[in-house]
Amino acid sequence: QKGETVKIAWIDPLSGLMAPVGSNQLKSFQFFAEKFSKTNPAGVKFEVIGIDNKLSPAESLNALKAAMDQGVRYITQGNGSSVAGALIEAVNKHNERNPGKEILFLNHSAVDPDFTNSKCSYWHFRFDADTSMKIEAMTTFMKDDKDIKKVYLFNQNYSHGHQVVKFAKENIARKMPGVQIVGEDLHPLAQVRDFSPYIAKIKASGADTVITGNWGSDLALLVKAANEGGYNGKFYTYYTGVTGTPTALGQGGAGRVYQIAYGHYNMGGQMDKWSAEFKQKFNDDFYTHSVVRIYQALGDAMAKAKSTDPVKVAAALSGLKFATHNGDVEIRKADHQLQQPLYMTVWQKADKKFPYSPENTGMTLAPVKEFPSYVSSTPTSCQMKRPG
Amino acid sequence: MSTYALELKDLRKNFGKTEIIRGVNLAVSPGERVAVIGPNGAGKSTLFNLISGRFGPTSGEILLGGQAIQHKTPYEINRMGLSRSFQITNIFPKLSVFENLRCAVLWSLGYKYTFFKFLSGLKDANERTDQLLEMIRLNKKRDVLAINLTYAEQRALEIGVTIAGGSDVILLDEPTAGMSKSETSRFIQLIKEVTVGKTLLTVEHDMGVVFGLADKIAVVVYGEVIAFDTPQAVRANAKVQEAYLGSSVADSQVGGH
Amino acid sequence: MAAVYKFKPYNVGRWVIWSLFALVLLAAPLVFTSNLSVTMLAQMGIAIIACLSYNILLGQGGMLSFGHAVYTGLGSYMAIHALNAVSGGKLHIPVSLLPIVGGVAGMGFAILLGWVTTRKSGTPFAMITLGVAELVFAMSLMFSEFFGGEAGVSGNRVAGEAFFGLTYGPQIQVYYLIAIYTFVCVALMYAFTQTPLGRILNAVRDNPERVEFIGYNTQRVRYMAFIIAGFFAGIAGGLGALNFEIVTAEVVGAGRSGAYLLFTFLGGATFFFGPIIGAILMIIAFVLLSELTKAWLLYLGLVFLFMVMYAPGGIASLIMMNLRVAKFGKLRQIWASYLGLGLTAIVMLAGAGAMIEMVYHLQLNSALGDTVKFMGATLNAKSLDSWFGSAFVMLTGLGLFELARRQFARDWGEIQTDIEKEIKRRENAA
Amino acid sequence: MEFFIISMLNGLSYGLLLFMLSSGLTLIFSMMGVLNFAHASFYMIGAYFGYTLTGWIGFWPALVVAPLLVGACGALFERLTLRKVHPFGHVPELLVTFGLSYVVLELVQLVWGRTAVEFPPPEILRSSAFTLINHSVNGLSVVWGAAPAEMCSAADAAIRVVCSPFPATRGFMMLVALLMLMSLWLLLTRTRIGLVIQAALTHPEMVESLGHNVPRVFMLVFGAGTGLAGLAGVIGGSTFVTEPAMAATVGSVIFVVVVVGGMGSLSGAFLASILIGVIQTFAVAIDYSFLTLAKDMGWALSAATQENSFAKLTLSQVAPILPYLFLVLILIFRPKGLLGTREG
Amino acid sequence: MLKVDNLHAYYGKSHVLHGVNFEVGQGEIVALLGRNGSGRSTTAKAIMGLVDCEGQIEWQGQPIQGKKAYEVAHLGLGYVPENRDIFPKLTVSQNLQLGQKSGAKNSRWSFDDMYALFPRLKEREHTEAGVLSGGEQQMLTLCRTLMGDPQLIIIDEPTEGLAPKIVELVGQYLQELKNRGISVLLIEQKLTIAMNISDRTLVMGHGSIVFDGTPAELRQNAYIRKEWLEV
Ligand SMILES: Nc1ncnc2c1ncn2[C@@H]1O[C@H](COP(=O)(O)OP(=O)(O)OP(=O)(O)O)[C@@H](O)[C@H]1O
Ligand SMILES: Nc1ncnc2c1ncn2[C@@H]1O[C@H](COP(=O)(O)OP(=O)(O)OP(=O)(O)O)[C@@H](O)[C@H]1O
Ligand SMILES: CC(C)C[C@H](N)C(=O)O
Ligand SMILES: [Mg+2]
Ligand SMILES: [Mg+2]
Repeated sequence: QKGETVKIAWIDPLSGLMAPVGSNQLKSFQFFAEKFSKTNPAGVKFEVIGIDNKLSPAESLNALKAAMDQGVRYITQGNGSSVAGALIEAVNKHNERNPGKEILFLNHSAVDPDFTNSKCSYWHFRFDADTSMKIEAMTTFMKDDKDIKKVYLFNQNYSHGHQVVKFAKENIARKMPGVQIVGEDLHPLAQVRDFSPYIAKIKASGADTVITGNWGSDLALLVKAANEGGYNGKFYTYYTGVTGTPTALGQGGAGRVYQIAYGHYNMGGQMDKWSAEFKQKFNDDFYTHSVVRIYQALGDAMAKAKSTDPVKVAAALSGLKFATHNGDVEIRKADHQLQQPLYMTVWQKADKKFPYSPENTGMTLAPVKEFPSYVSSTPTSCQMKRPG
Repeated sequence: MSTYALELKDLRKNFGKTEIIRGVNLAVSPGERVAVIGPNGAGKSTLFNLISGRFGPTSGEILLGGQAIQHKTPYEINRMGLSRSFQITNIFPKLSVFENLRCAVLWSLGYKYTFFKFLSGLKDANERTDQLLEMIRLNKKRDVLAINLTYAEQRALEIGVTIAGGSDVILLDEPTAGMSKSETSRFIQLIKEVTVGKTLLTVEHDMGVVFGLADKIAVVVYGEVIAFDTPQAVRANAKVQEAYLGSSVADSQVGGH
Repeated sequence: MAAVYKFKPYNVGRWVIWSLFALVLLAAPLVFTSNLSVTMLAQMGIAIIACLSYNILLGQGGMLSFGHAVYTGLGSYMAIHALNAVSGGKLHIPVSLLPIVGGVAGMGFAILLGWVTTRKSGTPFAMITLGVAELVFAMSLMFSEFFGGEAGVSGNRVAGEAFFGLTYGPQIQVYYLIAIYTFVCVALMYAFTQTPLGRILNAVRDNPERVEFIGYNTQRVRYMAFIIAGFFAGIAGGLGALNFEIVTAEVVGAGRSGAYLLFTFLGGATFFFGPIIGAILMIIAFVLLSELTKAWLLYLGLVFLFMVMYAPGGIASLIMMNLRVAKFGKLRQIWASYLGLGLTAIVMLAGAGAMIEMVYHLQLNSALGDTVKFMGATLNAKSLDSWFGSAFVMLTGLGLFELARRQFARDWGEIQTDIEKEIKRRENAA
Repeated sequence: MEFFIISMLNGLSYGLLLFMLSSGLTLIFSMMGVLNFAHASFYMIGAYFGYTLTGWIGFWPALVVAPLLVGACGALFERLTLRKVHPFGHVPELLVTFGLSYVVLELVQLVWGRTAVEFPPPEILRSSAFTLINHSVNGLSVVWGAAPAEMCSAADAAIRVVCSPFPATRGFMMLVALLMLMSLWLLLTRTRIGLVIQAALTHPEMVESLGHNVPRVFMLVFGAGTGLAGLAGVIGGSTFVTEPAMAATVGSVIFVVVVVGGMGSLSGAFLASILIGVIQTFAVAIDYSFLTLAKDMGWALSAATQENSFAKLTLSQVAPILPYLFLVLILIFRPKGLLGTREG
Repeated sequence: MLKVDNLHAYYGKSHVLHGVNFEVGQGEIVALLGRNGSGRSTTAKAIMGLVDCEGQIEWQGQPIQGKKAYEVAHLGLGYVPENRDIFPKLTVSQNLQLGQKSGAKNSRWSFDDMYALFPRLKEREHTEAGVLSGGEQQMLTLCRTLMGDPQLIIIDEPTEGLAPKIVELVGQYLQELKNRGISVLLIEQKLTIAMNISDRTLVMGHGSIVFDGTPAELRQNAYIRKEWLEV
């Protein structure tokens, strides 16, 4: 396999609402393809083919076809669980109908727990942490904060938001008996421009904490409206660090906005060097750390399988343990969910200790707690169909 | 049982506060040719609009062949056998002359909302359309789009579309407006031809036409019918003289023809 | 009074055209064999049905709808649910007939929703369709039982008994299924234009008021046309469901409706075959153009703007105009002009394109190096040379193009005058 | 109570922003018969111009200059494209603006990037216009500007104090919208230009033969309409967010406003904007669904129905689509719109 | 005052006027006669700059061909089109108001003059013009143009659709215009009126002027009448 070129099709949005996030991530993939082509143990060369799916499942299937025409056997995607779901189905069907031409799906960011539970697939590997894991870690952190008495669940009305609500309720009931859920809202995805009515409602409910899986403008505008509307509660979020939100947050929300994720802007060591280089090169922030994990895992698995054939690589990936810059991680054999540490961070002024400032806001996400893999790990109901 | 083809009983119409038609009574026997004359703004076109269902009357009755039609829609009235032309040409600009006429023919031949038969297979409709083309002398322009016709040709087509459905009662609103004398006389000939045996109501200002065409004349003044009689009697009617014809013009126009 | 009209049962030209159409459908996947091109061909077939059905409203009925995707989309949903019922053994119909299910669904929804929409015409009609479309789209995200939320509903078309060995597993089989449907639907929709209702629909478009005075209820005419359009839209939707095996909310979205409108118009709403061209372009634009260049939306918008301004009859009208010229044997007089026009346009567009691509590159990909590949040339987005070069190419192109355009306009004008004279002459001779 | 007042004000201010947008659209539609699909795009351009100009010349000058520039762009667009397609009829006109909306979106992204830009309102508008203080003992009171922290907290744990600040940006937005309403009304009723354009709508040649320069008037109207959108853009962009998606999100709502209000009726647009703003704001606050309704009525529901997403749907979740529902109902029952006079 | 020389006009590709020559003098009523479709309305439109044309049109010694319609109107030409073209959504008085030119000084004609001319219009003052009867609309157009205070007025078939009594009235008023020093180019179908009130008659046939002379001369010229006016 040495010297072979491994083509990875990146199927994510480059136009429309999610285009900023998409182009950031494509850059990440390209950036690290170059890096890992030099250093991976299998000695392969990675090549990323970016295809715009316009955030549409149907277009993604076109993209898949286009990728296959170019001899691609590995695809990656992450923006939008709906697209991921469609791709999992399509890959399953394709692999079933075209033995010998199998394709692997490396999911970098789609977090619907179903993909590693009821809809789990042998051909799908997730490198992000799913919603259940993130909530697990989040509530573990929150339960130590005695100021939290009344929680409001505020989410986008689509599957990701629904999952956040579901798991948040479950976890709060389990771990934080004294805490009351005083309200719950599902608002339409990326349509609301004025969140003040919602803020008025949240205030009226008396909530001191808001849990939200919102991302993009839905998060930025929410916090902005909260600042203007005189709401002083805390926000527990998923995606504070993602393109666009830091700018919109600006100085507001310092100390009140938390993020749970499998990485952050001040990881230290090699990660910081890369971030700096990335920033210097693209004038953009690197936050999709799963990209690094994907290349690491692929390199290791290909070395182990001594092949780039997806079937063999899949077998090697399943259950693969590998070392990363922040400890060892494992792709759980049962459901192909990467087990990795999670980090709770808070939005605050960048300082000497935590200097990295996304989007040059002068602010940063400072880590407040790290959760080792076992804390956030959640059980799986996956009954995986394995080939052969 | 009424024997009238068309009968108006105390018909009234208000636009906002103004009463435009103020109690019109009129009875037209089958086969009669009636010219409706009157000063500008007297309500002639409005009368036609009421009869043909374009407007609903404020009060009163309209009977077509004995049946009340004052609350019916234009297409229902048309299906009952009344058809009209417009003072301002009102045809289908982007269809050919042939298609204009064929559309007007279809309903009466029973091809209602048909979508399982080809037009080209409708022998009866196509033959009738060709006859019409001949009648209004537009067969040379058969495939020309109506919008590309000259004014006079458009007027002819307007009449063609009106008579195409074979209605028994025909209303023509100033059919010869904007035509030269020669064309007018040709046109009157045409109207006479195509309305043989039919009841005809026509609005006209050209007294030549009126006296040449009509069996009876209805004079509408200020929303009322002030006279309804034979041409001779109307011409002699002093009230009409004063209200409409104006002595000198009446003479020269009538005499001129 | 001899009838001038002659009934021609065998119209040779027509036979040739339809046979050619069938042949193209048949042979296309043999020429374009890659995975992507076969899917694209399949999608073109679907788009052709959808755009033609849209044109029943726009071109034939003068109804500007902003919500046609509602009917294609709901057709898709019904078809995919039916497909799942078939796989689940709850329903026993061959997969080949599922598009009809979509069609019936599309028709059903058209009967239901069309009843309100077609009561109005003109701008109110357009606005109601916009409102209905927004409503249906919003609902699609709210009623996840039926619409499957934003993940959509997926199915597996390899279901039920294989029909003569057709499993519809391989894409090519699906393509031929779509091709057959396309041929039949196009034929049926063409036939519709030749029926009394089809013609009255044209009359309603031109002058609804007068239609009332020749015995037809315009609302009824619009309603029936709407239902028929809904049926064919539904078939397109059903085929889409089989082709993608997944149906998501975007199929009822405003973007889709807008695309139908845009491309039907681009193709040419005034001619029957216009939307077919539009449909083909639509797939090429969405699938290929977006691959080739990041600026595809900009190009699309600009092309559309210029088309509306300079060729409001769409591509079809351009073709027809040239056919007319050809018919009078004058194409030879103008081909040199065309050539000049084409060449200078290419030069101009190459320059403009290079600059647009460089700007996009600077915006989106600057980090990947400064070089852009464009039409075989390598440009450096940060070097003045490239910019001056492109600007120079563009301006030269523009200048030459203007000259060529003037020449062309003259030639074209002359030819039209000649043709006009010729027609007059023939008319007089006749 | 303070919830009601704040919500009402939120609703009104949102409604007034809608009005700022729809007034331009109405102006253009009523005078030229053109449904400007790109109207929201001009709103977006306004926001971006405002953003850039603020960087150069400060917010207040930008507030004046940006709308003028947008208006000039609009006039230029009218001059170069709309005028060309005018003879072809209204559908091509609409389609040209439709195409323009694509182009503008791309151009904006090219120039300013694909993410939101930071366009804060000026210092003076950044604080609160006034603050409502609900004191569980002293009752409701109002303080101009931001309330000092000590007024919003009580030493005694038993006393509950809630401060609800009302942002100054929103107050400013309301003010500008009302001024705009006034001046538009004056323009339309006190000038002859309105008449000229209405007449030119149907008989442009005749108006020209009477000695009026019709093309220039059309250009001015289009420029004025888009300029208004630009003004709304500067204010809306700094109050909410300036991003490439901002056109799409208000785009269809303003059409709803214009249609519900009655095409071409300025007062109708005003009424409809306010109505939609207020209704939408209050709907958000109501967590009422068929399920709760059924419970209140004492109906027993099966478990399956309880899980049905339709039954579970709350009013607050459907709030964003209420305008469209409103639109369809209005068009069915009152096709002229609330205050409209014509149907077509 | 108005001098038309070798005027050619086209609708798209169809050549309608083939070299028209005539003059209209100060305070003169000139009748332009001819059959339907002979090109009289087109001549009017060409003068007003509403159709593409070639040739010379001089107005008070100044060439005006190629000027926009509103520029021509500002130079003092008034035009009453044959299809009336009232503004249907505006009221009668608003229609009249639009007849006044922007920035014009005091016109020779006031609203009251117009209402005195046609009392019927006064009655319908605040009605939407679109619902007026054909004849009322005709009166309105005439008045509207007069409000612009033209020095020469081109009237295309003013009596079309008017009751005989009103026709007579219009004839009188045209005479009245002439007395006030306004020139009139009258396009007519009805020979009688045209002959009665005009100082000079032009006969148009197939896009050019085939006769130019006094009404009396025309009366005597049976050939012209037969060939170009009657059929
Ligand atoms: N829809 C309407 N609303 C208000 N007034 C109307 C309407 N339609 C007609 N009128 C008025 O009714 C009167 C009669 O108009 P109508 O068109 O019937 O006259 P007419 O007799 O046909 O005249 P003409 O011979 O000039 O065509 C006119 O004064 C006109 O202004
Ligand atoms: N818009 C147009 N497009 C093409 N041809 C036209 C147009 N208007 C008029 N024509 C043609 O130009 C010729 C002259 O028309 P014009 O209207 O000047 O005649 P006219 O003498 O005023 O006759 P009428 O008595 O019908 O008013 C006619 O053959 C007519 O068909
Ligand atoms: C990249 C993320 C903002 C997308 C999100 N994880 C989703 O599932 O939709
Ligand atoms: Mg009349
Ligand atoms: Mg004429």
